[in-house]
Amino acid sequence: MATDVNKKKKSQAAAVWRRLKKNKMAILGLVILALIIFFALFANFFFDYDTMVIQQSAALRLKPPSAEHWLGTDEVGRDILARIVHGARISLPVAFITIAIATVVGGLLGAIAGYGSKRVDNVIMRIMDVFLAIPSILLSIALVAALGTSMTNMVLAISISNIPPFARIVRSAVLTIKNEEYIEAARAIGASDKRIILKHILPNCMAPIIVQATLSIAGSILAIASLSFIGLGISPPTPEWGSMLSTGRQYFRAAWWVCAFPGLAIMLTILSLNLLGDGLRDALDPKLKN
Amino acid sequence: MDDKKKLETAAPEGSAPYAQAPDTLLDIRDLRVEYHTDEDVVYAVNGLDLTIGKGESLGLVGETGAGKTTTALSVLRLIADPPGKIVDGEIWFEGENMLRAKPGRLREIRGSKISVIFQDPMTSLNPVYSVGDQIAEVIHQHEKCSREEGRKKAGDMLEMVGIPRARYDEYPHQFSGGMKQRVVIAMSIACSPELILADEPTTALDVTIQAQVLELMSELKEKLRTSLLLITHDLGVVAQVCDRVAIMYAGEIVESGTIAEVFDHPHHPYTIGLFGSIPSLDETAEKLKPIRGQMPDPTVLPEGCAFAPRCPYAVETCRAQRVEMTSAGGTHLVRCLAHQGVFQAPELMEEVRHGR
Amino acid sequence: MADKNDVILEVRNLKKYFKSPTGTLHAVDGVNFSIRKGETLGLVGESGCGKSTIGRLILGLHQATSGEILFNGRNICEMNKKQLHALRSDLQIIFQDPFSSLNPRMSIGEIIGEPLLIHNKVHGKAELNAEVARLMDVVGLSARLFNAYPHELDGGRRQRVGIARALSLKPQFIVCDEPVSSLDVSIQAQVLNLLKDLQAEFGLTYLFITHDLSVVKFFSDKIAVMYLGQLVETADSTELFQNTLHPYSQALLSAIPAPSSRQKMQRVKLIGELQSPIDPEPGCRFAKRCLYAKERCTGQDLALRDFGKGHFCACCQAGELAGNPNFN
Amino acid sequence: GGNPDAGSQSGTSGDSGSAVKDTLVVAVPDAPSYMDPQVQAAIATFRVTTQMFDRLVSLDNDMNLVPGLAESWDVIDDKTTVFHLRQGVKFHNGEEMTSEDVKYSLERCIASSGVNYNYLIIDTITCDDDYTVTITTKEPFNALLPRLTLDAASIICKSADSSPEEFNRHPVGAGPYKFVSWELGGDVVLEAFEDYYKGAPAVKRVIFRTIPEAINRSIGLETGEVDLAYDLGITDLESLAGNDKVTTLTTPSNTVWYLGMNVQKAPLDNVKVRQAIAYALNPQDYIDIVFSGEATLARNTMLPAGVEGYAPDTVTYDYNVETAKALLAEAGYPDGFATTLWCADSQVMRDSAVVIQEQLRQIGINAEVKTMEQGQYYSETGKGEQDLFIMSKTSIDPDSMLRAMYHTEAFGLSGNRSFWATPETDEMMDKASTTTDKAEALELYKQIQTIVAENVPLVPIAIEHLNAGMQSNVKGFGLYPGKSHYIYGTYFE
Amino acid sequence: MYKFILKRLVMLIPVLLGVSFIVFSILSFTPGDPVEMRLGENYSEEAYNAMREEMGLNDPFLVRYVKYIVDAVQGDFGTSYRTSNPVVEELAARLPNTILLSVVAMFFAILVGIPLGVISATHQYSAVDNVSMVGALFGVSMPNFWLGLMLIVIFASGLGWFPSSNFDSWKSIVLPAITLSVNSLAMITRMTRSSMLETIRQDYIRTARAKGLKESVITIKHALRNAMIPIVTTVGLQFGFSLGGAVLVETVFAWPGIGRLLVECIKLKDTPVVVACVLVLATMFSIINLCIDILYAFLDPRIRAQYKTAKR
Ligand SMILES: Nc1ncnc2c1ncn2[C@@H]1O[C@H](COP(=O)(O)OP(=O)(O)OP(=O)(O)O)[C@@H](O)[C@H]1O
Ligand SMILES: Nc1ncnc2c1ncn2[C@@H]1O[C@H](COP(=O)(O)OP(=O)(O)OP(=O)(O)O)[C@@H](O)[C@H]1O
Ligand SMILES: [Mg+2]
Ligand SMILES: [Mg+2]
Repeated sequence: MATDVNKKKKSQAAAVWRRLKKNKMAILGLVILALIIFFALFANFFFDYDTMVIQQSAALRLKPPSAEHWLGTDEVGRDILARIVHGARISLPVAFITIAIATVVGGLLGAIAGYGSKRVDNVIMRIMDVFLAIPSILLSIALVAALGTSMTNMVLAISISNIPPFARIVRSAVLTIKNEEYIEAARAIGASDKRIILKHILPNCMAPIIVQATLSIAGSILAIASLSFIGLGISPPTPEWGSMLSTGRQYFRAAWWVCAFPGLAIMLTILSLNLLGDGLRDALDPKLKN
Repeated sequence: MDDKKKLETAAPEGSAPYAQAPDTLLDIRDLRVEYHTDEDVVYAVNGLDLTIGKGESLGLVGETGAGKTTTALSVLRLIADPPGKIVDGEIWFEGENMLRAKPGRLREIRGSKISVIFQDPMTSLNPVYSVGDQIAEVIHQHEKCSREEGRKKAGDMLEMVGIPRARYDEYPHQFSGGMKQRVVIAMSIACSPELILADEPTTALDVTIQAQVLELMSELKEKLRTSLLLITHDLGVVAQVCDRVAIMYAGEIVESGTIAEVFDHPHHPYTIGLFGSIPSLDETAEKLKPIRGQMPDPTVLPEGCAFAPRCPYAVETCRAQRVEMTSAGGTHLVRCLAHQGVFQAPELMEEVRHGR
Repeated sequence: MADKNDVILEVRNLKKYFKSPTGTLHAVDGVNFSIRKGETLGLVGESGCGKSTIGRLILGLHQATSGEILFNGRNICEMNKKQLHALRSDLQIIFQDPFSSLNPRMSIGEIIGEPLLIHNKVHGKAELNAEVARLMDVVGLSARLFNAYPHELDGGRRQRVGIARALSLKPQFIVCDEPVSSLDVSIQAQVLNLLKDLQAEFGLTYLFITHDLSVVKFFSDKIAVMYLGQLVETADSTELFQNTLHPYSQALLSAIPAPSSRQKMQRVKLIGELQSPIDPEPGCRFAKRCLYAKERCTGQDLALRDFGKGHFCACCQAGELAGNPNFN
Repeated sequence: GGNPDAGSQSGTSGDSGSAVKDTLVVAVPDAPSYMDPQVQAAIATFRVTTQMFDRLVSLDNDMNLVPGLAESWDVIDDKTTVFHLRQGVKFHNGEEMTSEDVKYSLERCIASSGVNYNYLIIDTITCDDDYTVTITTKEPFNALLPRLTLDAASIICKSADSSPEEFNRHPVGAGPYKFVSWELGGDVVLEAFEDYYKGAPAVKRVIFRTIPEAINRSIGLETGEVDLAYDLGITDLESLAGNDKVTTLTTPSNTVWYLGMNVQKAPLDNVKVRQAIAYALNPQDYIDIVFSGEATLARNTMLPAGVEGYAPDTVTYDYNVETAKALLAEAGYPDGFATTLWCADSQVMRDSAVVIQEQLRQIGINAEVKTMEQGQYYSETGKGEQDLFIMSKTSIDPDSMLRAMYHTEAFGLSGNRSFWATPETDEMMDKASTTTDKAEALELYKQIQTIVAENVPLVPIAIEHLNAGMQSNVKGFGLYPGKSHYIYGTYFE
Repeated sequence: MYKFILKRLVMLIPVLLGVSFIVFSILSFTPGDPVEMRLGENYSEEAYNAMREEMGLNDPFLVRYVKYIVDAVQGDFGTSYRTSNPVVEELAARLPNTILLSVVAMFFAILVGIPLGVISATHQYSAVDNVSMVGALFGVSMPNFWLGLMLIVIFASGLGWFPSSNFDSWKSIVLPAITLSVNSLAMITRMTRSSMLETIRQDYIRTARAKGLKESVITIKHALRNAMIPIVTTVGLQFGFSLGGAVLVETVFAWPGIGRLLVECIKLKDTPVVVACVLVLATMFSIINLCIDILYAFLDPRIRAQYKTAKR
């Protein structure tokens, strides 16, 4: 608007942040996520790994929540809160790494498919179709079960199953942006293809990529938990939310807290990412907002 | 809710500041509409007065964002709420205040007594139903008739606007822009309304098609004797189709009168600027005489005359006080202090006298 | 015709076809025209008749199917990447939509300065900023908008940014693809005045694409009327308005509603609507909508015929129709 | 097999009125893969097939040897045994069982690679007449009878075995229940065999239903949708104890859990290291955590308490971190070392791994847990890739247990995954299994147990308990320590 | 249209070949040996070799793959390494259960999700809207295996209203279906809402209102029909997810479906069963997508027209 120029100058990112700030739910998500990350970062400060996370005690088995153990203890007498806090140190980095990989690889494939020739597009997208035809959780399960359970394999499996959706989204974003008039304008002033992709196309398809990434991190956390739940997770005694749930479930009736809290932790994390993702979607694309 | 009382006690003939024809069909008084967005309040319409007589066609002209569409939508209370809100005013139609009508009554009026033609024919038809059915729908809504009768009547309407009946079952995407707009027109006249609100009905169309559609509308107007509120920003269109014209700026009418009155001797500096901005086909000017500056930000409207910041003749007084409409002879009304003699603007007067 | 040395751009038998699922789309189908230095050629026609495609072809943004575009005597259609790149400094374009033609992620300063960077016209940031500031001043943008983003600007200012970007390389020739049709009348007048001033100041040549005949008359020295990928009439602008030869031009002119209380529209009726440019039949493309169409109008393609005074028309009945009571 | 004295019970209380249920729904944790007991040694299969097939001899729930399809037997010499078959025994298809069926069944068992490892000792099987069968072994062997009680030695109807696929789909035996239907992954339905030679079973229909989650089996019991459930969660047992509609049973099994150490790998090749590990383990804590206290201490022998030759505490390693550390230091590892601890992906194994990992950590041994799928686990550990590993072994006779764990011939897949053996112990084992002198055999077994306990190629930790829960109106059911419990004898009240 | 369907079905062939190839290679080139899995705890070398030969595992990878595909095309998907049963029988026993579960869950999700989304959109910012959106957020965020456990404890163990595992009555499907449907339900609700919000801002809705139509007619006839395309897309995607999600839910509820079988078989390297299973799932998923595309054509004449032109 004409008079806007009198106001403080704002970059695009600042404008997004300003819109995001208005969205109470998104901020709630951000706060929860920040807290989770904070506790994950400083987990060792709150709960010593050796003495609180993996130290067992037959005497402390399955104690209900109390002043000492806020969320109770598990089947080998470890503090559940400590394990949940330390569990975030697994779930979050793994999720972030998988999505980083998927974003880069999928984004690159998508960009090549979208900007490249029809044949390249066809080849890439048909391969993606094949992967998309297998439910992603099954693909992860198959890969992990086949490769063996380890952190690396889990990262690999979840990354692979996340690549096709990214490729698809980036491709369609590139395809739309490719036809924008400002791309033509850039070509008219003699910009090279490289410059067009880097300076004009990519910055403009960041919005769907960021949104997809945020929501995929949520999906990835769920996938990690799911894999652990069916016994394909990270090896013990590493605290991992899904495996806590999985081992806890046989004691579930006698000791509800062993399952309830890890599940809540997963849910809260996913919830915060979803809130943030929704908020980012609205903030990045004001059109979608009413 | 103190305006409630006002609305109830106000008589339809009320005390408008201007003479009002006895056969007034639509009378809008002091209409105020706001849009409340997350960040700001947009003052879209600010105390707008407007009348349309029976069988009369009025052109409402103004630039983007002047509040034209908002005005038209307010008549049928079609403003999206949220974010839109009609905060004040009265809209009298055949002795009824539309702003106080019950939802049921409103629905009876919509489409049968007052109908609308929207700006963009590409989007104002529902893409998933056949055009014929969409016309028949409005007929079934307001008239008791069988399926066959409805179908027949809708077919008649199509033919009336020059589309063969055979295309009844086709879908909007199979029609060109001009044809779609004709379908919308057919829909709007299907129940023989007394008033048609046409919101930029030809802006989205090509010149030759635009001419066809305008011609069709003029024809229908003659034939059906309906009143027409034609919204546009094209002064040419108004000149060709309308009896009277009202110039709108920043949510209010700044000048109104018959075509001859306004077009031959525009009074308001804004109107004069508008005429100066359009290249003429008749004379070859080296330069145009555009109005400087832009439309005001509708969230922070100027205190006094909204046009003052852009007006070459404006003086301090203009920025200080709200200006009322005053007569400039005949039915010609203008909202300008210079014309009320509050201050002297000899160059303006010269321009006015010179006319076009 | 005009002195050959004066001609900056000449288009010869230019064709551009697109493949579509339903057939071949003849977007531009054998177009010839030339523009002299410092002149403005107005190109008018209905939506989809191929105006923008011609503009893009001239800029080398599309590869022509056949034909030649001679710019200062060199054929653009046969240029390689490097030559095209160099050509950008002489040949620029202003787009119709000031909203979608500016990258929303770049600030005004970056947008205007980008061509300078790409073509290494400036050395150092200071020089770049100074040049951008100068350009902004030329088009009447206030300097404080340097760091603003396009979405913070209104249409008129955005279009000025587009103009500044086009001017930055100091081109000789600018294609204006409907630069004012999305603007309000008062803003439109401001931008038109600006373009005229710039032409006077820098001796620019314009190809001015529009569908608004009153604008084109005001702005152009010569006018070319286009219908379904072909030119149907070209003439000096006053000549065209006074002595319209082609029934389509006639219809176009008559369709303009005059903003006057005295002059009522006398529309020349056209039958039906614009046809599809996909696999058109040979013969006069306009015949199907033409009131005067005769048998001989169809069957064979028509070329522009010279009617003197630089007036060309592609109607086989051109000149004969003058007596027709409906005509003029 | 069958509970030898169950027949009379079912006879008296089986039909006390029409109101009494006669369908028993049994919840089992794993789906059977086969209906043929001679394909694979899988407990999920045996739990069903044991109801359909009888063996020549059986063990009752108290591990006593009782006659089965063989009424009696004569041990001719240390290699030859003659079995006298019961006459008039009918297969489910109405045919009478003869010595031909027995010969056929046992030969079929020996030919089946999945189950034959216990029977390769058998040399010949001959039919002397319709009701007499003679079995000779390649070497003198005194544990033949217990081997013949195993489910793999089930007697099947020869004429019904037209092809393995066909037999798997329509198994025919002479057991108390006959096959009705098998929904893959779902219910197995069995029906009472009225002509069963010990008398018709009281429960007329048995449905085995796979419910993998222990918690779901308990809930099924509570809601009354299953009548009998095997292998309940131990914590659930406690809560079920308070429910008077449900009764629970527990009994020690013949399954011993141990921590294996691959002695071919450093530093586990050092006996001091192994002993240090033995001292570092706290079996009671292990039992408390892994089995919620519901298990018996193994007391340094791999033989379960009920089995002949059981010699506990020949050498003791009482939990002592200090001793363990000292031994480690002696062995040259004062700061401990890093190693791997392998386990298969089952609840008990995973839990065990976690507990042992933690206990070892106390003496500075850092064991990384490697979990893998069961089949893979068995084969990989058979190849000797592992360092430490957790495993269990079930046995009903000393020979099969000790031979599998400590004999050179059992290296790798056959059971000796620690790869520890000495010619001396090998010889002792061979001698013990061939001697006919029971006292001598027992003495040899005791000596063997002492030697292996000193060398600790593996640390026996706990003897698992078996459990089951049932509706209170289900009577007559007992737990068989070999895990494949008999339904015959069970009745509704 | 038929041509379009045919074309899509033909396109399915390379996808299925790709899927089978991927799964086949995953199972072949990773550690683990189906023979070992089958032989269990104790076995001999000879037994191993004999079984390997019997299972045809001595051929090179490509030969095995081609053999499998050639047989599969003729309807023979081999026999399970695990149980020696024909794979077709293994699937036939479980597939209906999974389909039943997924269909019931999706049905529930659609029947509840769409109306809820519509109401939320038409009553934006109302209490109903807020409640259902918060609910939907939780629904999206909830791990379904965890929800399953919660439901078991509350409704099966606590209240005893529904059984907790596979039993015969209709009641037994209630908990698993709800568990499986929660994510989809939430997604559908959210998508319906946002799609409806988008549609009710369209000009033709204003046109419909200007005709004097009732709000309910406008909402259902004019808005919902146009909003259906993204909703239907979501439903299709969710169907795919629910087929995947069934793996976990089937584990929690002991539902004898294909998902549980698949997990078991992957672990046991039962390649014939796994490949067949995944092929079946991929085919189902693709066919659902095809149905969705056909549904698009029913919903939107513009898409119908595209299919028609594609035909030529
Ligand atoms: N839904 C809305 N939310 C917020 N602001 C709105 C909304 N609709 C209109 N406005 C604002 O109200 C003012 C008047 O809008 P309106 O559409 O009535 O103008 P108009 O004269 O019809 O313009 P145009 O010629 O572009 O159609 C504008 O400033 C516009 O930005
Ligand atoms: N890249 C393209 N691929 C396929 N068809 C195209 C392409 N660009 C243009 N066309 C087609 O070519 C024809 C001419 O298009 P063009 O944009 O030149 O028309 P125009 O006269 O500029 O119309 P408008 O006034 O709407 O801008 C149209 O039918 C258009 O659909
Ligand atoms: Mg408007
Ligand atoms: Mg164009």
